[in-house]
Amino acid sequence: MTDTDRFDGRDIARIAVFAALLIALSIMGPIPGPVGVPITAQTLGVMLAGAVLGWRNGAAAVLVVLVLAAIGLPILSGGKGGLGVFVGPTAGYLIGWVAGAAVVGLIAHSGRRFAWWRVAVANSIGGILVVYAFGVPVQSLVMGLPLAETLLSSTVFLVGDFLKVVVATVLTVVIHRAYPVAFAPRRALAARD
Amino acid sequence: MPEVIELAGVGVMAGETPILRDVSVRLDARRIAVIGANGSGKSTFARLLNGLVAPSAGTVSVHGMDVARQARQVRERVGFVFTNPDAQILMPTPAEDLALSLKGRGLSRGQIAERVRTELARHGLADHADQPAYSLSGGQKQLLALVAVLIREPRLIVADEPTTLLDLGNARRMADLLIDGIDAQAVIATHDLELAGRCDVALRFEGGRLLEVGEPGAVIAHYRAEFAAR
Amino acid sequence: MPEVIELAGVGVMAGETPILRDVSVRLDARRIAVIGANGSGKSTFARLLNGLVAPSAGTVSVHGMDVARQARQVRERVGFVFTNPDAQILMPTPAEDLALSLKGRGLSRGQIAERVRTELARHGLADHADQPAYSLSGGQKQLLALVAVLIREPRLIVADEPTTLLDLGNARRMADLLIDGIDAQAVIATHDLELAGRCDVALRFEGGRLLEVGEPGAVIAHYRAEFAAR
Amino acid sequence: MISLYRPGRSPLHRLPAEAKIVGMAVLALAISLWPHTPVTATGTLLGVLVLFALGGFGPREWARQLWALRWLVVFMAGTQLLFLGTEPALVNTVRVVSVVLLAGVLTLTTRSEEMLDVVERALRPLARFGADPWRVAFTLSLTIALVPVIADFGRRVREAQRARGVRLGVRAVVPMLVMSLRHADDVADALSARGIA
Ligand SMILES: Nc1ncnc2c1ncn2[C@@H]1O[C@H](COP(=O)(O)OP(=O)(O)OP(=O)(O)O)[C@@H](O)[C@H]1O
Ligand SMILES: Nc1ncnc2c1ncn2[C@@H]1O[C@H](COP(=O)(O)OP(=O)(O)OP(=O)(O)O)[C@@H](O)[C@H]1O
Ligand SMILES: O=C(O)CCCC[C@@H]1SC[C@@H]2NC(=O)N[C@@H]21
Ligand SMILES: [Mg+2]
Ligand SMILES: [Mg+2]
Repeated sequence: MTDTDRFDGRDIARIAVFAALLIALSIMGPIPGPVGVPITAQTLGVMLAGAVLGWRNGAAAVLVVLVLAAIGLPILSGGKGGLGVFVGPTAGYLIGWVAGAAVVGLIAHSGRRFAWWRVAVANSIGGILVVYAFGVPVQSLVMGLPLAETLLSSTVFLVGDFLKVVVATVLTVVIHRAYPVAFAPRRALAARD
Repeated sequence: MPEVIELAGVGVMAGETPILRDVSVRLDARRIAVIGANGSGKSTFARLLNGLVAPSAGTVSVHGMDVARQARQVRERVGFVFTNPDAQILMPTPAEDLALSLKGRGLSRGQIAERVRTELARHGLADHADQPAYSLSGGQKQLLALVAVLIREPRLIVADEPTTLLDLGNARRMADLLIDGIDAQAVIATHDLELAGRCDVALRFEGGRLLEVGEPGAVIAHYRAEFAAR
Repeated sequence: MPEVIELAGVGVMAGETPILRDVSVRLDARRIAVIGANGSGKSTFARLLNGLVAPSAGTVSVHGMDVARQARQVRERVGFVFTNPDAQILMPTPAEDLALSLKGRGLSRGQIAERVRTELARHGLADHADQPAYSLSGGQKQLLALVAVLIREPRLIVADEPTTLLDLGNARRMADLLIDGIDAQAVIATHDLELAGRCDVALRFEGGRLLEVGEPGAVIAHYRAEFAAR
Repeated sequence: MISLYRPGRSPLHRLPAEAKIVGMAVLALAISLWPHTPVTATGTLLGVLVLFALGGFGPREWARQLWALRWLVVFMAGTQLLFLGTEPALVNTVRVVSVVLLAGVLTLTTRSEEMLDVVERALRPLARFGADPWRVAFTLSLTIALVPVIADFGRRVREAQRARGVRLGVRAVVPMLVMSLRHADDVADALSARGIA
């Protein structure tokens, strides 16, 4: 492994800060959203992590949250935590969050320039498609319910998830204006000092 | 309405521990300094004045309005400046941040934009109107935070350590603005004894109690003496 | 090794803009103050001394070691204290945070725990060893951050505005510790002119240039005069 | 940070974490793969409750844990009744609830610090592939140390909204995120100044 492949101090700091942010948002409780739908930090945070931090650090931040939940901290929505959530029907979604954040990051940061539509595509594919690609099969397996029916039953989340794509995209665009430094590629950052 | 701040038997609890005890005072001076050690209760006192902290005992009234019962009107009338401008600047750019302050006042977009430009220009921030706020210097941020409060034309400004992060020049400029540049009444909690000395009256807190109210020179001298004695 | 800090023709760029220009100085005093306006280059100068910022021109040597080429050894020898202790306290509790500083020194767990208790006790933090660090007071946090640096026994301490958030008493205590309580050489960038006045030598920066090096009383007087003139 | 761990001195509390994890995995697998009837499924649930008792947790805790799973139960039972019929619905729901509760026993009886050590030990074999177990463990504890700091940013943004008389809604995440990311840069400096990473 070359030196730049390692997570350096800047990566560690960003991963930890973003993971702490996801935890803080989930502890602070759902954010009241438009049309009265509360927005849980869950998939919204996954999308933001990938879109802001990029695929590596974004996925790592989400992974850190899951590991901390696994060791017994009540940091998932509704104060859930412990190993129980990793053997329940939603376990696949949790794994999907990590992959989802990575895919969001890959797509959102793929262009030469930042573009809102790319973030929207990234959030839809990474934040919904990928998450469900992991979540639905595992749910089907755990519940002993055929895939098609499982898919049908999980559509109850879909409206909320699309809403989150919109919110996450808007937030990412505003954050990009407010603090473009965050989106700079690693090499550019290293060159800064 | 008379511009009087009045606290009667005010206590504040944080859970089980009292952090402010039995504070009673009537203030009609224009420039009011609040001094005291770390943790003495300065910020808590300041935050009482616009209802960010609620008293567990007693009453707080500002310009004739009860802070607890007339929270809305009090907020309209009282502007608050925090120590750390990063927490107070809520929008990506200075222009947007000032526009935010003018929302919900029945102004048209054009009127808001107009007003924002005027205020930015008046405080020497015109060149930075659309630059990301994070990239302003410390002094500029502190100034922007204050302007975002002033633009709502409050009748009382409460500032919690407004000069801590500033150099001699910027601190002087901020102090000049707070002491001589604004029309409203001002309460300034600060460790900057030079700034405190320029006020009309000073309050000294210690361990959650209001120890002394009086002419700033004398109050500051007592405060210094206490530390020299240790 | 002689305890000398030496900069020769040092320049620092942030992208295209120079933020430090042609700084050359040789410092062998024990207590070195760095003063100047916001944005004058104080922090940048301080950060050069342990390689947090790399010069784009010239060389920086600390106690005979080149900061760029011997980065590791320099980091071992130079302790850095930031303004904001929250960013510097890296573990959930004071005891863990100090233990972190002792990592990788070939000490056993027991030895580390022993040493941590001693240091916490020495600085009056023994009662807070296992309390969440975020719940410490501002002064205690600042102190903990400094102890976490001192425990590594650096030969040079660089402190960037170590007293900004502190009251008269805590600031005095921190200043006493930095000026009289430690054995290592110290560089202190600060707006606190009382603290600067207690040093052996002062550097004054302006607009990225080193304007003056000399006896603190004189340097501070010039700095004040400059603002009075405006 | 508050953990879901409940202090105690039961045999389950004293068992090393690794043993509990392996035991739980084996049991969970067995429960999941066994072709259950309503009777065996109910038996399994009772068995798990006995484990709770072994950890020193009585009916109060059973109730609390089951209450936490109420949405899971409603969701599972609902969809299964709809698609599969009564008996599979009962069997599957009870089975899944049993496994989740089983994992819950482990969480209740094992300190987070101990679990953290397990994570670090489990990563050691991966050191050859460039993973640094210490760095991983450090990142985890750094995150724990940062949660109150970041939560405080949230509190300050909320207060600023109140003081300024404005409401940002979800947009409040933006200033909080900007402060957090800037804080990350300060933490990175501290990491490097303290010779840690
Ligand atoms: N929400 C809270 N929960 C618990 N304790 C609190 C809370 N808010 C303030 N305190 C405590 O109340 C005391 C007074 O705090 P306050 O912030 O008013 O002091 P201050 O004079 O502004 O200090 P500083 O100079 O450090 O800003 C402190 O001991 C502080 O720790
Ligand atoms: N990474 C960077 N990118 C761009 N500009 C920078 C960077 N770091 C510092 N600067 C600029 O360089 C100048 C010097 O900054 P520095 O932090 O050294 O000043 P300072 O004297 O410490 O100021 P203060 O008293 O406000 O702490 C400032 O104008 C600052 O905006
Ligand atoms: O907390 C858990 O136990 C995991 C919940 C999984 C939630 C999934 S992720 C995709 C879908 N969208 C949501 O908002 N929730 C579900
Ligand atoms: Mg205060
Ligand atoms: Mg500085």
